[in-house]
Amino acid sequence: MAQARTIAPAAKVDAELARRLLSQMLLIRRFEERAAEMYALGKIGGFLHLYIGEEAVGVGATSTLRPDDYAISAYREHGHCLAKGADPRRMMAELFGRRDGLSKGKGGSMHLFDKSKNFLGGHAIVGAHLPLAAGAAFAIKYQGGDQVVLCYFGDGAVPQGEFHEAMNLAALWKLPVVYVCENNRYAMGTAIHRALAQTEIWRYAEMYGMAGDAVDGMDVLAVREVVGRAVERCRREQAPTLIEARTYRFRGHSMRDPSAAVYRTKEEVEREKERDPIRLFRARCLKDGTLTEAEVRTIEKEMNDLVDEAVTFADASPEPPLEWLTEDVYKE
Amino acid sequence: MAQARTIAPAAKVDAELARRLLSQMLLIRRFEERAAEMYALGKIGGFLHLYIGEEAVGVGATSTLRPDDYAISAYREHGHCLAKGADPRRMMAELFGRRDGLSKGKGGSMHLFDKSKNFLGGHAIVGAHLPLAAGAAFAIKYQGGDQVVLCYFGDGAVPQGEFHEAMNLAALWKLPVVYVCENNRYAMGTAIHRALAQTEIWRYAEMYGMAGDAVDGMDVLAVREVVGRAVERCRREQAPTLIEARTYRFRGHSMRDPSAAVYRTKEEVEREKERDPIRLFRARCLKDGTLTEAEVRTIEKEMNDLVDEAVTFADASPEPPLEWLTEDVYKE
Amino acid sequence: MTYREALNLALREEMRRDPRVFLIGEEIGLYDGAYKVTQGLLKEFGDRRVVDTPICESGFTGVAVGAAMLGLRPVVEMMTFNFAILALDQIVNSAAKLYYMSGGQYNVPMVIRGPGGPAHQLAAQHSQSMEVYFYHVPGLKVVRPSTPRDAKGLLKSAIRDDNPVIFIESETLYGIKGEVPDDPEFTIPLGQAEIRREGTDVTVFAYMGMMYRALEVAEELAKEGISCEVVDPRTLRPMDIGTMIGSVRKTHRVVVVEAGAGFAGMGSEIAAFVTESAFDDLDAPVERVTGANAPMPYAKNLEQAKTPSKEKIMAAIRRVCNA
Amino acid sequence: MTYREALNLALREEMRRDPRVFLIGEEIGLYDGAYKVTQGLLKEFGDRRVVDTPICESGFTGVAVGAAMLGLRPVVEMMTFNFAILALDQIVNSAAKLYYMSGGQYNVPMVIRGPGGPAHQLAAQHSQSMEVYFYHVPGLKVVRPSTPRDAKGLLKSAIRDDNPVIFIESETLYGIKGEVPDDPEFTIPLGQAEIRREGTDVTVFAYMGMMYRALEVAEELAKEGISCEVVDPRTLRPMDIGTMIGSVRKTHRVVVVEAGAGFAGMGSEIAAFVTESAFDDLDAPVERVTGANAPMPYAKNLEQAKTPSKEKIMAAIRRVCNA
Ligand SMILES: Cc1ncc(C[n+]2csc(CCOP(=O)(O)OP(=O)(O)O)c2C)c(N)n1
Ligand SMILES: Cc1ncc(C[n+]2csc(CCOP(=O)(O)OP(=O)(O)O)c2C)c(N)n1
Ligand SMILES: [Mg+2]
Ligand SMILES: [Mg+2]
Repeated sequence: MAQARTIAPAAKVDAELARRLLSQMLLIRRFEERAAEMYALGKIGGFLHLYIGEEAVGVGATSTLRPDDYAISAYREHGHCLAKGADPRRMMAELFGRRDGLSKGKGGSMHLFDKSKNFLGGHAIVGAHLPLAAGAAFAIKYQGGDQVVLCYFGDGAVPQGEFHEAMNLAALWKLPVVYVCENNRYAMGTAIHRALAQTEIWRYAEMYGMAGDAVDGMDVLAVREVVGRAVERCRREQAPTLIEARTYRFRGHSMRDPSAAVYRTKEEVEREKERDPIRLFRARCLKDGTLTEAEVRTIEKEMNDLVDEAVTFADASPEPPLEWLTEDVYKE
Repeated sequence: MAQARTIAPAAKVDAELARRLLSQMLLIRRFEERAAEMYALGKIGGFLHLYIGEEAVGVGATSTLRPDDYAISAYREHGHCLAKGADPRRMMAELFGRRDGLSKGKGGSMHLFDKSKNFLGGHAIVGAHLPLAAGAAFAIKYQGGDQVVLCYFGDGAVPQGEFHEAMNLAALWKLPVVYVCENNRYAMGTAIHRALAQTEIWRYAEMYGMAGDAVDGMDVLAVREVVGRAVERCRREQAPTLIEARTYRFRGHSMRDPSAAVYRTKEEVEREKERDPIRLFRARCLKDGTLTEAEVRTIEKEMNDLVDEAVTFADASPEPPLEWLTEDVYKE
Repeated sequence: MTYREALNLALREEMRRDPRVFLIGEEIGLYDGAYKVTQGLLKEFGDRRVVDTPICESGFTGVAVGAAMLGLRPVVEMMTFNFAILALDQIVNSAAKLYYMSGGQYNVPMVIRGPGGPAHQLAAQHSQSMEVYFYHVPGLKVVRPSTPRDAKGLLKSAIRDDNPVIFIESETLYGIKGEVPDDPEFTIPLGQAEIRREGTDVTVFAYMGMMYRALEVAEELAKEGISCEVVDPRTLRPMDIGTMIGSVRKTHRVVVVEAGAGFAGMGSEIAAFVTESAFDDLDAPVERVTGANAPMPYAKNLEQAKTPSKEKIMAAIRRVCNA
Repeated sequence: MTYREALNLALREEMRRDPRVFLIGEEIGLYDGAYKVTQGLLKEFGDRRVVDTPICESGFTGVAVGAAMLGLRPVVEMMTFNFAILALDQIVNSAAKLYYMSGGQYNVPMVIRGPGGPAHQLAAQHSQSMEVYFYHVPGLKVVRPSTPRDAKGLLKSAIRDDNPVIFIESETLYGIKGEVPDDPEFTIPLGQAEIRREGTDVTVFAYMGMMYRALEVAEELAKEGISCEVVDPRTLRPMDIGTMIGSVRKTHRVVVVEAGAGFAGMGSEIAAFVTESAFDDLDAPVERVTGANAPMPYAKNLEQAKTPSKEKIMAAIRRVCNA
C-alpha cells in the first residue's frame, strides 16, 4: 500500500523553481483572501469556494505541465486556473461578473475558462468533468499529440457513478490523463468515511489496472514529484494515473459555510493549519538557504500588488451589456 | 485470487433437491424454447432475451432463498422469475401481452413482476436496478427483517456508473443484498475485455470491502454453494456480497440477434454448449445414482406439460381491454 | 412561520405520524440540510430515518425507489433540483413507470423535494427551472408551492400520496413568511389551483417567485383601473384545469408568466389548453411572458434580465387588455 | 435508398470530408450498429474513428463533449434514445451550456443521434418520445427527420453545425425508402420546415410516423372535399415559425399531431405560438391530437391505442373544419 509521499526536507531545490512555486501559491492565497473580502462587500455573488490550504496541489501539479497541456477542474478552481497561467485581472473581473471577465461575466467563480491557456474550466456538477477530461485526452490521442490532461476533482466525486465510468474508459482506452483527487476529507459536511466504503482513494486505481499513488498534498515538492512522474509516463505511454493528494481546506465549503462547522472541530482545523503548505514551503526555503527573507518579502509584495491590480481592474470593468444575455447560446 | 468454484462431482446430492433443481432448469429451458417458437409465430413481440444456457445460475441461486426473500433482475429474467416461483401460465400470458399476464399484459418479457412471490421485476435500463436492489435491502434493514435481496445483472452493467454507486452504498450501509453478476462474457456484441479494464468482476468487491467470489455458473451445485454461503452471511451479518457467476448464453442476445454472430465464432458457441448446465447436472445425477433415467424422463414430461399448459393458457387469455391503457398510471 | 419552517414542520409531522416515512439525501442529517430545511430532524428521529448519503444522485434515488417498492415512503432531498437530472432515469424509468409496467402490483410512494428555479448568481448549472423535465411524464405528479401555507399543506399531501411526487421549492422563497395552520391534519390536496387575487379584466397564471411578481404588478395596475386575477396552479401535474378555465371564462384575457425559458415550457401547455378549452371566451390570444431562451448567466444585471421583469409582465397585460 | 442507408451515407460522406468527425457509441463498430445504421463504417474508417464503447452513456457522452472542446466533431450514437436520459446531465449541463458559460470560448460541435419514439412492443422503458427532454433547452438544436432525404440532408448539416445537435431517428422508419440525392454536398439547413402536401382548408403539423399518418388521412379527406396541408417541422429547435405561420395564415385552421404523451409536449408549444402569432387568422382553436397520457404498454392492442389513430386525427380535422 502506497504511503503519502513526503520529500525529505534535506533535498535542496533550485531557487528559480522555489521562487515560481512560492509565487504561485502566494498569488492564489492572496487572490482568494481578497475575493473573500469582495464577497463580503457584495462585489462577488453566488457561491464562492476557496482553495485556501490546498494551494500546494494545484501549484505542484501544474508545475509539471507544458503550456500546451490541458487542465480541467470542478468549481473550486481558482487555484488551478491561476496556476495554469490565467490573468488574475480577468479572473477577478469574472468573479465580479464584469465584461472583461474570462467568461465575459457569464460564468462566475464556478465556471472559469481560459482557452488561451488550455484551461478547460470550471464545472459545477460533481463528477461531470471526469469524462470530459477523458474526452480531451481522447482528442489528444486521436490527433496524435503528446499533450497530457490534468483533471482535478474532490473526494466527494468518488461515490458518483461518473468517477467509475471515467476511470474505466481512461484505463481501457489508455488515455493520456492524470486524475488528481484533492482529498480534503470532506465533501461539504460529509466526512469521507461517511461517503465511501473504500477511503483510500488512490487504491481505486488498482481496480482499473491503472497506476495509482498517494501524496502529501501539503508538500508542493512531493506533489510535483508524484504528479511529474505520472505526467511523464502519461506522455510517454499514454497511460492514465490516479493520484490522491491529501490535503485540507482551511475555510468552509463555500463562503456560506463557517470554516469550523458541526462536521469538524475547531481543533482539527487549527491542527491542520499547522500544515499550511505555504508556511511550510517558505520555512523550508529559508532554512536551506534557497531563498532569503528579503526575496520572500519581495515575492509577497509582488503578489499582493498583482492582486490589488486585479481588484482595481475588476472594479473598473463595466457590467456586461444586456444584449449579451442571449449571445453565445449558439455559435453561428 | 478466487477461482471459479466447481463442486467435486463425487459429492452426492439429496434426491429431493436434485429433482427440484433439475425440474426448474428444465422448466426454464422448455419455457423459453416454446417462447422462441411463439415469437417466430408472432404471438410474442418486442424484444425476447433468452436465458438458455444460464439456467444453473438462477436456479442454483434461488434455491438458497426463503420464499419471503426478494429477487430482482434485468430484462433477461424469465429464469429468475420462474425460479422464484411465478406461475408459468401467467408468465407466458404476459409474453403474449394478454389480460392474465403477470403485469396484465402491460410489461411484456422485459418487465415481469410477481409481488406475490417477492419478485421485484424485470428492468430494462442496464444498471438501473442495482440501486433498486440496494433500496429493497435498505427497507428490509429499516423494518428489522432478516430477508435477503438477490440481484442479478449482466457483465454489461459493470461499466455503468450505477454499478459503482450501488456497490458503494451497499457496502457503506451494510445492506442485506447479494449481487450476482451473470458474466456470459458478452454485452450484446461486446466482449468483456472490450468493455472493462478489469475483467475479473468479483474482484471489484475487494475495492468496496465487500465479500466477493467467482463461481462456475454452469454448475448448479457450485452456484448453490457459493450463493448459499453469501445469503447466509447476508442474513446473519447484513453484509453484502458480489458474486461473479461465469456462464454463457447459447442463443443470440435477443431473438433479433443470431446466436453466433460476428462477435463470436460458431466453434466457441459449440464448445460452450458442451458445458450445458442441464446436460451436466442430469448426467451427474444419473451417474451417481441420485436420479434414475425413468425419473428424469418423468420430470422432463412434467415440465413439458407445464409449458404446454402455459401456452394454452396464454393463447386463451383475451387481449387487455382498451380502458387499461390509461389505468395503473397513478394509484388512487 | 417561514416557508423553510413550514417544510420542516410538514416533514416532522409526517415522520411522527407514519413510521414508514424516512428522509434521504446529501447533508440532510449532521449538516441539518444545505438550506436547513431538515434542521433538527436527525436529532429527533435518528440516523435510521434521516439518512445522509454520499454524492450519487442516481444511486440514492434508486435506493429510495427500491425501498418504496417494499412499502416505505421515502422523501428524497435533492440538494438542489439541478442535480435531479443525474437521477432522471430512476425517476422517469423506474419511479414513474413501475406501477404501470407491473400492471398495478408495485406502486412507488415517494417524494423528491428540494429547491429549484432561478437562484442568486449561481449561473447556468445551478440556476435552472427544472420542472420541465418532469411535468410531461405520465406517472409523476409535480408540485411548485409558492407560500409557506402551501409548502406545508402540499408537502404533507405529497408524502401521503401513493405515487412519486416531484416537489420543487425555491431558494429564493425559503425565507418568506406567512400564516401556516399548525393542525397536524391540515393538508392541501394535490391538483388544486389557488386564486391569489380576484380580478375581472385579465387572468394571470404564475407560480413561485413569478406569482409574487404578478401580484405586485396587479397592485400597480389596479391603480390604472385594470383588475387582474392572479391564479397559482400550485400543482403542475395534475393541473387544476377546472379552476383555471373558470377564471378565464370570467376575465376573457390571459397572461402566463414563467421564470424558465419560454420555448416549450409550462406556459406553452397552459396557453394551449386554455385556448383549446375557452377559445370562444378569449378576447385576445394568450400571452406568455417567459424567461429568456438562454442559460442563466452569472452577472447580476444579466441574471435580472433573464427572468420576466415587472415591466414586461405589465406590458403584456396591457397588450391583452387593449386587444 | 432506405432511411437507414441515407443515414449511413451521410455519416460516410462526412467522415470522408472531415477527419475530425468520428463516431462513438455502443455496438456501432464490430456489430455494425444495433440497427445497422453504421454498417461498414468500421471497415472503412477503422477503430480510431469508429469507437465501440462499454455501456456507460454518461461516460461516453462526456468523452465526446471533452473531445469536442478540443475541436473534434463527435457523432454519438445512442443505441436508442431512451438511454440518452442517463447522459442528460452531460447533454444539458455540459454540451448545451459550455459555449455560454465560457463566454464564447468553447463551443461543442457534436451530434447525438439514434432512434427514438414509439417502437414495436418494446414497452414503457424502450418506447418513448424523448425529444421533450431536449427541445426546451437553450444551447441544443433538435432534429426529427421523417424521410430518407431529410435523414441524409439534415444529418450532414447537424455534423457540420458548431453546436450540439440532438438528432432523433425512428426504429419504425429505418426501412422506408425514398429518393436521396447522392451529391456529397447536398445538405438541408437546420431550422426549415417542409410542406409535405399542399392544401387550403386546414394545416396539419406532424413529424416522423405521425407525418405519414397525417398524409394518409389527408388523402382520405380529400375525397370528402377537405383539403389538408401537411407541414413537417423537421427541426424542432430552432423551429421554422415563418413557414409554419405562413401555412396557418393560408388555411386558418390547425391540427397538431404528436405521438408522445400530450401534456406539455411539442404540440403544446406549436399550439401556443400559432395562436399567439396568428390569433386573428384562426377560425377555430388549434386542436392537438396526441399520444395517451400513459407510459407505453406492451400489449399490441394497447400499444396501438397509445398513439393517435387515423380516426382520431380525422375526427380532429373534421372538428376544426366545421368549427
Ligand atoms: C451532482 C452534484 N451533487 C451535489 C452538488 C452540491 N455540491 C457542491 S460541492 C459538493 C461537495 C463536493 O465535495 P468534494 O468533491 O470533496 O470537493 P471539495 O468541495 O471538498 O473541494 C456538493 C455536495 C453538486 N454540485 N453536484
Ligand atoms: C442503459 C442502457 N444502455 C443500453 C441498453 C441496450 N442494451 C440492452 S441489453 C444490452 C447488453 C447488456 O449486456 P449484459 O449486461 O452483459 O447482459 P446480457 O444481455 O449478457 O445478459 C444493451 C447494450 C440498455 N438496455 N440500457
Ligand atoms: Mg472534499
Ligand atoms: Mg452479458
